[in-house]
Amino acid sequence: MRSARRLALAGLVAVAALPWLVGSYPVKLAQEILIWGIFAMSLDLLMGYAGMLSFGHSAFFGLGGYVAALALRGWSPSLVSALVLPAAAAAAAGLVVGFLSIRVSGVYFIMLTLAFSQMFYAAAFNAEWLGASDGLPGVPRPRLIGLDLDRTEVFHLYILAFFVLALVALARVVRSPFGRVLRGVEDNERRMVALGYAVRRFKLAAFVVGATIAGVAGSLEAQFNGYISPEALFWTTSGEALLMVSIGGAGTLAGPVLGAAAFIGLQSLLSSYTEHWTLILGAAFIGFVLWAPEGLLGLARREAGG
Amino acid sequence: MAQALNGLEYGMLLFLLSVGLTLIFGMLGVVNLAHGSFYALGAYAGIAVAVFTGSFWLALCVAPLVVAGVGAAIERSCLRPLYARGPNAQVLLTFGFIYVFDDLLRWLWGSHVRSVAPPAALAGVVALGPGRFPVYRIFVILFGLAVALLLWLALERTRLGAIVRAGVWDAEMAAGLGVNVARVFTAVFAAGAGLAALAGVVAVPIQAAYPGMGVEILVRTLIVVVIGGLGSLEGSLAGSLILGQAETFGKAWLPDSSMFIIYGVMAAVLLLRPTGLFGRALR
Amino acid sequence: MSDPLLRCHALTRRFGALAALNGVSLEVEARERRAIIGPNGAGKTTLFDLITGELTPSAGHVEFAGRTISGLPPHAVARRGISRSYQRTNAFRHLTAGENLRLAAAAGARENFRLLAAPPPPASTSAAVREVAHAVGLGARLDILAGRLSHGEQRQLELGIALATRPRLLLLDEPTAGMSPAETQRMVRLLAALPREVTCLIIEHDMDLVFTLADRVSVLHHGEVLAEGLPAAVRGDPRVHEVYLGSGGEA
Amino acid sequence: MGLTRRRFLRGVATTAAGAVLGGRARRARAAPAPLKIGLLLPYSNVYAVLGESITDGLSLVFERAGWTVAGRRVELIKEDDEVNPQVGLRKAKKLIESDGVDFLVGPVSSGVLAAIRDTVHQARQILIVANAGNDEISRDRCSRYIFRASFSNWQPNAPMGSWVAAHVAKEAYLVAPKYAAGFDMMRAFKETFVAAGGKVVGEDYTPFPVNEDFAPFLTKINQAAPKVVYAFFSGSQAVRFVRQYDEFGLRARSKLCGAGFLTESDVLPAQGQSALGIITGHFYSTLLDNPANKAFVRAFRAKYARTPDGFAVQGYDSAQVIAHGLTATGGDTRDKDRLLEALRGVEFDSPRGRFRFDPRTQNVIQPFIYVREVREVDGELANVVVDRIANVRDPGTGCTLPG
Repeated sequence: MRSARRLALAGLVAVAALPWLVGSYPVKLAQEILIWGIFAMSLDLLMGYAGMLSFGHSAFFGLGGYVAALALRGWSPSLVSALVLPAAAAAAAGLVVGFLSIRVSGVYFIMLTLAFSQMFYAAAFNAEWLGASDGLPGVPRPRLIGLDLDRTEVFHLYILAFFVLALVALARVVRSPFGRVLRGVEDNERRMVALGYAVRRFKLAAFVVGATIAGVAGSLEAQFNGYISPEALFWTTSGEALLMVSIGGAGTLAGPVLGAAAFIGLQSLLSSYTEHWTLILGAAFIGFVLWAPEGLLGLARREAGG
Repeated sequence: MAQALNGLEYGMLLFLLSVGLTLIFGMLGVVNLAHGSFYALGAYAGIAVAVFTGSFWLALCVAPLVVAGVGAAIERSCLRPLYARGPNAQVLLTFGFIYVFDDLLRWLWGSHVRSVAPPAALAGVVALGPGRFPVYRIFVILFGLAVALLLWLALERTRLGAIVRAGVWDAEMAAGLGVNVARVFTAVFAAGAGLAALAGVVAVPIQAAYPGMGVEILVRTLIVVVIGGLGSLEGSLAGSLILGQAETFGKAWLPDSSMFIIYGVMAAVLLLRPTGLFGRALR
Repeated sequence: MSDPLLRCHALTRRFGALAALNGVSLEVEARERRAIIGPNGAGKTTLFDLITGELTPSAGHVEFAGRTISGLPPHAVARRGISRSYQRTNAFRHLTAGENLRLAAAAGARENFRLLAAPPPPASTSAAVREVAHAVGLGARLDILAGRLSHGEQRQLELGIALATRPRLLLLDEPTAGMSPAETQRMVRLLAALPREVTCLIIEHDMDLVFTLADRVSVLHHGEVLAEGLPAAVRGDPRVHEVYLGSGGEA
Repeated sequence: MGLTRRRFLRGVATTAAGAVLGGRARRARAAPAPLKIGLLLPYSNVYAVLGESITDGLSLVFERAGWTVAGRRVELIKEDDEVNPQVGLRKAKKLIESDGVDFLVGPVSSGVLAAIRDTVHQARQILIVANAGNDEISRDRCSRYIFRASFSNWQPNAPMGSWVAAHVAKEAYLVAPKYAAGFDMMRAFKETFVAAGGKVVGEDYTPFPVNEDFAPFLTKINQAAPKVVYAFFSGSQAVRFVRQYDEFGLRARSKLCGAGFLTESDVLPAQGQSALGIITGHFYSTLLDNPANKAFVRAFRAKYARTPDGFAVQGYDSAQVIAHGLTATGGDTRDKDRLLEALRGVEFDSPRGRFRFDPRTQNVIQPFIYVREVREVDGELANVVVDRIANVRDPGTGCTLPG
């Protein structure tokens, strides 16, 4: 346990030092991995901890991105626009979508969440004031007291700060009594009900927390790219996050981050060498589902355990 | 009137596509996200056969068999080990196959859009009052109805059908009947894949084929199945017809919100009847 | 005695054309230990499902402590003080035995919604968990994953989970199902030692257990109450012999 | 394709070796640094065909030059944008920052172009747009670092508006997919069509990116019975629309006209006989009778064993822009202002005619918009030129480039 924490700390320091060690492109890849890591962790709260396989998580990612883009462009380049508003919007949407979706379970839950995210997509795609199919360009980064976020290393630390915040908060949540209840729901939902747990309320709370954090990730993505488009809302965006979670290891926090790194790494590096990188990715993913359901993290543990 | 016919034809195509998905779910409890890939594979295999032999009808027979074989292989090798692990693992597995098939199709046949003309006997239009309607689309409607009828007969009147129906209700019960459940699972999955391929071949003269076609139609197919109720033949038919009409009239009369309509219909159905129109509460 | 703790009033549950339960009325006094017996398919488990709200009755209703509970969602019924164990072990397989018990004990605790609360100490250090674990004989096995326990231990855990919610009414569905004679003996001792404050309704096939533990016995047959009374009286009832004891040989 | 990949891999190997053997590489600096060209195009997904076509056209130019331009060895670095703005942006950053490309060429999708525009502009990265036609890039979002060697959406459609009104009929029904390019193109057509006395009797925007069935729209068109249907579709949707249009028997009733992409060579074979008689406006046709085109078609056929399309010309011209610009600076890419000036001044014989940029927008001035009709030529379908409109330049409203 302690050694794991030490390892994580060392990793964080190394990531923080990246802008001073490597070129600007690897740094940006690292930033993207951190952002998608936050997104994947937020999905894992639903998927790995509460047993809710959502194909609609992209709705909150995209919503956070759009709200941040609108607020940063049109209102004020402040932390309120970059953090508070996107998180609040995603939480509110999560409450509504979650309330309606949690009434059903299993496959129907998957489909209903997917339908909701597609509705968000259709809405953005059809809205002229949201830039329709082309999305919203020219999203400025917020101004924080004396910090120039347009400088790569400052922005890097800014993203890292959010990442650490999300990680610490989620680590706290999953270890709290609430997190234990979620574990119980994931393990045996029917029994939890029989024991007297108002399971839907716990699931809804988890759904809203996940949505909120996804909204923050979406906001960071919009700031990172200076741009947000309807693709962020599309269901395959949720699918990619699901891949990340499964490849890395569901039901852990390090897993999704590892998965994000693997996915983005593969997508960015492999695709330079072969047009058939999706085949390799798909095959690798199938392999994980079949033979290593605990993901990369599970493999590492198995290795370490001998 | 003309639009209703359009909706019917589109609905029939959706039915051909969705019925396999719903059968697979009903029997195996698997939501096969790679179903669209079977559809695309069927379309390409159909084109290959049609071009090679010059016969659309032969393509309609051969391609589904080929794809059914692929389906059987996937079920045996990849899905079978996962039955014990619950639905999420299966959904994820079939999601992975989307990526694999998407790329394989491109590798085998390139990225160009391909198509074949409908057979000469079905070319042309017929006058219907003031409007005109393509003969081929009438064929699609009739073909869809015929498949629906055949499937219904097969499920209601044959021993295999009885087993499948029993399996839909309770796999353990089916096992109790002394049935080799594993073999039935493989057969049903193969049949579902073959039906998707059949839809692919039928669709080619109207829709053409390209590698991304499977993913594009997947979401609609899932919506049909969910509206109708997973695992139900009647539900799949009803869902297809509803969605066919909703989408056709939506496009024609409410083009600005046509993208919402199908999702709206689905959300409404699920909120009112959480297991779809013909679904059961179990699972 | 005052009003009964549990009153089932003309409970009926149909599945399609089949009536699994047909007009069953039943009253259980507080502190009573009632056994429900009957051949397979008599509707015993359906009766439990109707009491706990996992199924809704087609007709009739259930009263608990003087108030109607039919129509409440299952978790609300559980919060009223009804707990059940299952015929097939239904524990949290991937959690430790201790964690299983703590989840059960913590149902309804307010702190469950404190998302950022500090992580609780290990379950094995909790007094409530230790007490229940001791009562069901799992005191030394708290750190083992539930899925790794032996069959007998899993049945003990099943009982422990049901008990840990501190119920007023405990519904036990075949607590000794699939146990070896030795394990069964152990389970009988555990059940006999349960505090009298916990009213029990026990579905059981093991007649020795029934006659050792139960104050009264109800016999279900084809979804209806065939006979009810003291164990000795039921044992002597020729109808019961005919439908159950005579044909059975299950004990 | 394979060749460029291998070339690319060799390029990577040499750079890596250079990094390891730092000293020796520096001594060898006598030879100029390679000219790095980053291709940001779809190599998977629906538009992979266009990505390949553009790459092939571009490779042809450099192949002919022995992969050396103005003394610098040409190195292509291909990145797949997957037609996804997010991915495109990431790959663009990779090409700009990690590979340090001298020129960025691409993208196909207007969504990707909209996404990368600011990043490209801020990085002062020279981008040669090889397809995406968003009008805004020649209007209020133009940039002195962005040149467009393909077209703006306005360009093929505005001339068609007046041409259709004058030569076909004055009563048209418009159909296009519901996204930015569809709106751009229909707006341009309407502008000149209405000005020429035409009347729009109906207008439909179809779901995008996914639309399997055009039947509802075709039924509406059938009921409206317009003299002309003017459409823009591309890729799979072009095949579906044209086939279903014929299937519903509309070909005999309403003349189908449209933007050139409707019947480009990427979709024509799959459309088959259904495409016969369709009239489209485009900056190119394979059948153009000029020496540059003849040479281009011959070389392209010899190398790739297929007929080139407009997309190949876009790649071909993008490469020529780079080659001519670089020759003008003597191979220097360090002095950005000088290079930009040189690029603004390039002029050469393209297969489509005399190629030059509009200095106000840095968008190509189409030498001609050709009005083409699909006919059968030697047993093969082809876009036969029936008329042409000269010097079509985008209005460039809102673009404030000096010039």
